[in-house]
Amino acid sequence: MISLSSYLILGAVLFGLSIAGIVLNRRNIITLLMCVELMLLAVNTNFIAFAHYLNDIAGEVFVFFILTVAAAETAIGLAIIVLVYRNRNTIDVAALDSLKG
Amino acid sequence: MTINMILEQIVFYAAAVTIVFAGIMVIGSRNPVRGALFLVLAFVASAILWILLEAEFLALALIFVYVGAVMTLFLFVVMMLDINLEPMKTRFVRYLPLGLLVMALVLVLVIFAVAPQHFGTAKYAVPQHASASYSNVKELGSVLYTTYMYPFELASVLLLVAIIAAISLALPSSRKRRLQRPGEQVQVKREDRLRMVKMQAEKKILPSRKWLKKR
Amino acid sequence: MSETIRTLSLIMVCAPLLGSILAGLFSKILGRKGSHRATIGLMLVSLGCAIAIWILVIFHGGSYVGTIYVWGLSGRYHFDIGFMIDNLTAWLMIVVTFVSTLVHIYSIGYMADDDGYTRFFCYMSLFTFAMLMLITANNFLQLYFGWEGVGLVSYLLIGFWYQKETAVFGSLKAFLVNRVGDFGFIIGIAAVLTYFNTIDYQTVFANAQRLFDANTTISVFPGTHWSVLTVICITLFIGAMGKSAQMPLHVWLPESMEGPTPISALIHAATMVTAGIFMLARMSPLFELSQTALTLVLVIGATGALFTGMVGVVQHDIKRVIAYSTLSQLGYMTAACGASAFAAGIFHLMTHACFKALLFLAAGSVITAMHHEQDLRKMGGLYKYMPITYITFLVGALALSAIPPFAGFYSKDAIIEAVHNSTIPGHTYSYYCVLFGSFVTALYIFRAFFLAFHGKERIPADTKKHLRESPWVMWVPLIALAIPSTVIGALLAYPLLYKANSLFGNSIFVLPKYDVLKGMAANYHGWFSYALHAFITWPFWFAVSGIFTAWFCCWYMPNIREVITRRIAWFYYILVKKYGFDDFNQIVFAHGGRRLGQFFYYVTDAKFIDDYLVNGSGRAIQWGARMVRRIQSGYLYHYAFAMIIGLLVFLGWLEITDTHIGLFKLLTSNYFTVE
Amino acid sequence: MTTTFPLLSVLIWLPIISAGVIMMTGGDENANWARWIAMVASVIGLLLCIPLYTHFDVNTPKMQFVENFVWIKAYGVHYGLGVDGISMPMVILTTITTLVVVLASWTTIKTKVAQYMAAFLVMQGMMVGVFAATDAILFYVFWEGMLIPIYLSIGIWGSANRSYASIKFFLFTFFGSALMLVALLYLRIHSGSFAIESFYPLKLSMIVQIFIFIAFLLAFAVKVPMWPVHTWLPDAHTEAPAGGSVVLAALMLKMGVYGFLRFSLPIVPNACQQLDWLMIVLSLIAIVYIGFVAIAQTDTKRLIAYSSVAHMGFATLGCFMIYLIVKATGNIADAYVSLEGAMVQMISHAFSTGALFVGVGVLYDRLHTRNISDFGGITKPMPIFASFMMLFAMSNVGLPGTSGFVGEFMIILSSFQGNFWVAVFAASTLVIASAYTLWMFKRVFFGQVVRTEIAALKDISALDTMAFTILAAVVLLIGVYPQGLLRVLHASVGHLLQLAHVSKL
Repeated sequence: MISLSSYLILGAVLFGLSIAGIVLNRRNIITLLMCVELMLLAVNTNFIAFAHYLNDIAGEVFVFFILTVAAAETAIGLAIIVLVYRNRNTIDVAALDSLKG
Repeated sequence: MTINMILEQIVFYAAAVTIVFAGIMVIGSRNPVRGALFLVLAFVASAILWILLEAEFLALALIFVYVGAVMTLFLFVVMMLDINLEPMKTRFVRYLPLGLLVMALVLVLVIFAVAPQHFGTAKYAVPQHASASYSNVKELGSVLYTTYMYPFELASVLLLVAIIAAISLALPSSRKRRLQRPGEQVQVKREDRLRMVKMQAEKKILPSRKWLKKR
Repeated sequence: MSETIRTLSLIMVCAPLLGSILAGLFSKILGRKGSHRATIGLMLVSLGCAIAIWILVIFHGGSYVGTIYVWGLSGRYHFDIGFMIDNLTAWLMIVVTFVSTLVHIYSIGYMADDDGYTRFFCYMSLFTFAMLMLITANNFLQLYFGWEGVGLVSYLLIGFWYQKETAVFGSLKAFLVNRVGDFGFIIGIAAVLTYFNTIDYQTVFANAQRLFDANTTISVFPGTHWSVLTVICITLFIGAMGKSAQMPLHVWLPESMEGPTPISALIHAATMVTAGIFMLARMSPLFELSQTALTLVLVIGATGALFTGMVGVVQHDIKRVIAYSTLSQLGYMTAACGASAFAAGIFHLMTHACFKALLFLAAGSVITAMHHEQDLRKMGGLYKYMPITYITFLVGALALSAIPPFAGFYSKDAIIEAVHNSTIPGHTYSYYCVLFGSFVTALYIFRAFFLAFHGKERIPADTKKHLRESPWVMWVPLIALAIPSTVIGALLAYPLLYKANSLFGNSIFVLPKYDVLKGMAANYHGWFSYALHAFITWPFWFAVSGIFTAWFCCWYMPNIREVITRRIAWFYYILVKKYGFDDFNQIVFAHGGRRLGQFFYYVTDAKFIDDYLVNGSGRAIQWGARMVRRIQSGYLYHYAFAMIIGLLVFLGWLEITDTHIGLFKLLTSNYFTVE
Repeated sequence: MTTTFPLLSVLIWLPIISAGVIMMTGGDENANWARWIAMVASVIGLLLCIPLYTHFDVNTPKMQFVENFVWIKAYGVHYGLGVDGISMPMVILTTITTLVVVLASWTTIKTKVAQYMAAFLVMQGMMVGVFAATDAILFYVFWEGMLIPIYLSIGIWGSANRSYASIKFFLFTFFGSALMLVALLYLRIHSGSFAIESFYPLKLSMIVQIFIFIAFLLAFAVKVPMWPVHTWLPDAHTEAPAGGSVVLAALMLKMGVYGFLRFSLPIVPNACQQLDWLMIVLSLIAIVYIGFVAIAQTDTKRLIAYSSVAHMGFATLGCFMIYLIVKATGNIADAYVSLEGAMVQMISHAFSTGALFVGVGVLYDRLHTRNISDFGGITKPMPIFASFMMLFAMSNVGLPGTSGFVGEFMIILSSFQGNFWVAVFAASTLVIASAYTLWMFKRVFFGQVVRTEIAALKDISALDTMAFTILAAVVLLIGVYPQGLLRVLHASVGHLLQLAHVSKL
């Protein structure tokens, strides 16, 4: 008997881990992107758990869209990283502060 | 409790532990390549869980799309860029307490919210297993192409845009590569661009009387 | 007949205005001669009309009350320009036009070598116009118009020599102090409009009794219930205090002596300063109904009569002596009005106009002869050089000191007697003030007389060479004023004051219970016996002793003055300091006002509102923007961290308000459903 | 009365079109062309005002010379023009002021003459538009539109600190009017039309009225300006060129009071009645406190600017005393004096203060200073100028016979009917105004000639004399015969008073 709560707690743990990852790996933009992927995974798990337990397919539809968006995001994100590296010869986040006010 | 249930529980916990372990490794690994590989592990374990939740289509999509495409992209990029990783890791230890604190806060808050008294089996009974004729793909598809028609179309357009954007961004330009330094560029002053040179316009050019006399 | 009077009045009022415009705007074309000819000619027209009106009104019982044109019409109120020609006005217009004409003529000589010659004539005619508007008014609006108009010209004329700092200062002071009075005056007019619903004299006077009977009150301070009539009268009297230089608003008059001397004669002795007295007499139907106001008028007048006179004793400037004398005499007139002897007040106004104008013009004659030297200590023994001035000044001084049978005697004695017989509260104090005042009057004027015309010659040598009698344009007016200063008292005392049906007709209203003049009429048996009778009255002997003291101290034993001043140094100091009014005003009002203004400007306005509130809000936005800008560090992980913090807050908020059900609903509702 | 000839439209657009023509004259080499075109345009404007006055029916409060066309159909916006007794004098005032400005800046403006003249002609058109608009949006367009030329005139032709002053001016006035727009839109939603008259019969609850009142108050109080949002005025006046100061004083400030009369009183009468104490207190602060502030000034223009604030305090006092008066006497007819006094005060202030600003401009043009302490003894070299200035100073002081007296007299008299102490504080201006005006006059015009530059001054030119003569004539005319003005106001003021006393709860 696996309760809904178990899935949600697993999602929460995964989410917390990815947040910690963002905080810890603040300099490495690639790891940052991977943490974001992890975060999305946690959210997706929650969605699917809810969809299953509430017997509502809408949750799965959401996950479907999230996957789509995440794929697009990753593609663009990585392309930007490549571009940044090409222009500035680094992907150190600390060096990318031109937008500061 | 049937054997199936026990089996399910074993699968769930095994997968859960795998995911958490993989997650820790993703954020902790110094090498992005290894991190990406652990992420793949986390995805695969998640896919197992999703199958447990009868979302077969999405589980498979996760494997195909993420493990097959996205993570490959990651690995390509990581390997393509020659990144000096050492300075990036120096601050890892310094931020560890903060990271743990934030993680703890999130965990406490979320687990408090999703605690078994709210979402336990008592509140949300475990649903019956679907019949053998149930097709997750069919169910999802029937909703996706009717109720969620417009969002679906939108998502496809989004993907198209993303493809074009990614290509156009990463396309190597034919121009000579120029480095941008926006910070310095906005701070440029008139004096940097234009130098006023004081010239004595006439004095030196016209021969002075004295000079003439010498002649 | 009233149509004739109306036409004549219009001509009389407008002729000086026309003269003023001619002299003011067309002086280039007319030149100096043309200007004074035009103004004097038009003044003569005005004087002729005034005499004609006077004859019609006094001897043929004519009168005119009516509107000339509607000035403004608003709601149910109408504000008009109109004339009210009755006996009081008739007498006053004679005085005004007569003195004014003479002063015009005199000025030809006095101002002969001044740059602002035509300007001077322009101002004087303008003044006459305003003064005539004032006395012919049939409503408060026009009264106020004339009231302020004369104030303006007074301001312009005191500051006539605008390059002289003291003159400019004096003019400003005069205007401001007068404005304090006008402040009260306009409140009074407002009260009249409020409670009578009109500002026409006739309606107001007709309804005054009704208002009195109804016992209408006004609550000026919460909890007080003051009679409306008292409030009206007191506020109007504040106006009179300003214009007629009553204590404590008298401070401007001595300063006004900075103007040319003809002006001092015309404006600051004969006419303008008596406008307040005229107003009191005109408003007698109101003042009679308020005993409180009458008491105030009486006490203020009597106080001024004595105390300002005493200051005159210590002045060294010949014009200032006469100026303080004017203050003192105005006090007498006011006291007369306070004692309900309005006729006596007006009578004294008329005699005073003659002898005080005479004194000023004589003093002006001395000053011109002395090359604009006004200090009595640099004169002495002038009688040899300027006999006509000497005689006329003496006549004026005698009239001022109320020596029978000169004009001043009849009017002043009537006032002292009226105050003596009055039953209004404060009359005892006032009586002693005016009685002792007659000693002071004689003392200061004869002190000036002896110092200037007798005694040792203290004249600087170079002045002495040119010292001679003034030209005829200056001494003819002196004589023309000396004659009435001598005779009009005897001529007019009976018909104006004591006759049962006096020449003032019913233009002055006195309640029977206050009618002191009626009681005195019984003791009047012709001018000669009245003059004889004076020898057994106090005022006469006070005056004589004043003259004697002046003779003793200033001519016979001049050194004794030193001794006396040293003996009573503290008192002398008080007098020299003019009881400290000037210093008080300077410190409290002038400096205080400026300080307050500076405080308001630099602290409240510039610092608080402009700097803290206005620029402060700008700075606050800047500061806020700078703060927000700092958050925009540009570092990705800062933004990520901010998102996480936001998430935590959001989560915490959800926890606290226990809406995880709400969160759940949010997630499951169909946002993207296609209908 | 309607005429077939669109007089008001011509009065609005003729100056604006002439401004376009002037701009075509180009640079300063054709400055005289610019001057003459501006002069002709403003004289034509003034001449057009003659039929406006003579054909005006004083017996009706209705809008006259009405023009009405659909402008933006979708939102119900009309191009609606018309004048009543309140706005007609303001239109004439505008045209006279423009002529004076053109004359006064004939020689003083030497650079960008065409642009300067064009700015003021545009301003004239906009101002007439403000006073003549019967449609709220049209009103708002003109109201905001005229900010642009005056902003430019301060920012371009101003003196040293002009950019601060112009920005401050713009922000202050803009801040207020944004809220007014919100109020107008609210009213539009409830009335279904942007016609101002359609707002009048609208029923509004008290709380809504108070909100609308405050929105209007912020817009109009800034313009008037009332304490404590008055601080833009001294800065703007000080920095503006002479013409700008004149327009600011003579016209801009009037728009605030006009707004109170056209919007606040008839649209939200209950809120006005509820909050009239606030307006009275603010007005009295303007009269007394600002008077004292004016005493402390060391700069001539700033002093006159503060005196403007004090005088406009009278106008607002007159507008909002009506409730107290009617409460005290129980008769609406008594309130006429107060409201008409406010109108007269506005118009008179335009001329006397405008003239004083022109005068200071004349001095500034010759001596390049505005400090009182730099002057002294001006009368000696410039007697004609000094005489004119004395007249206007006296009008500023409120001397009977000048226009300044009429408004003050009527307002003090009628405010006594409402409350004794209000009248006392209002009347204190007699002393305070004369203190600051004449003290300044003394320091500037009297005394010894302290500097050689002053001794070398020449008296004013014929053109300046002409400008001053126009102003002096009006000042004296209103002072001696205000009935000519009052009779125009009467019907409209009566109508307004009725509207202001109808409860709309």
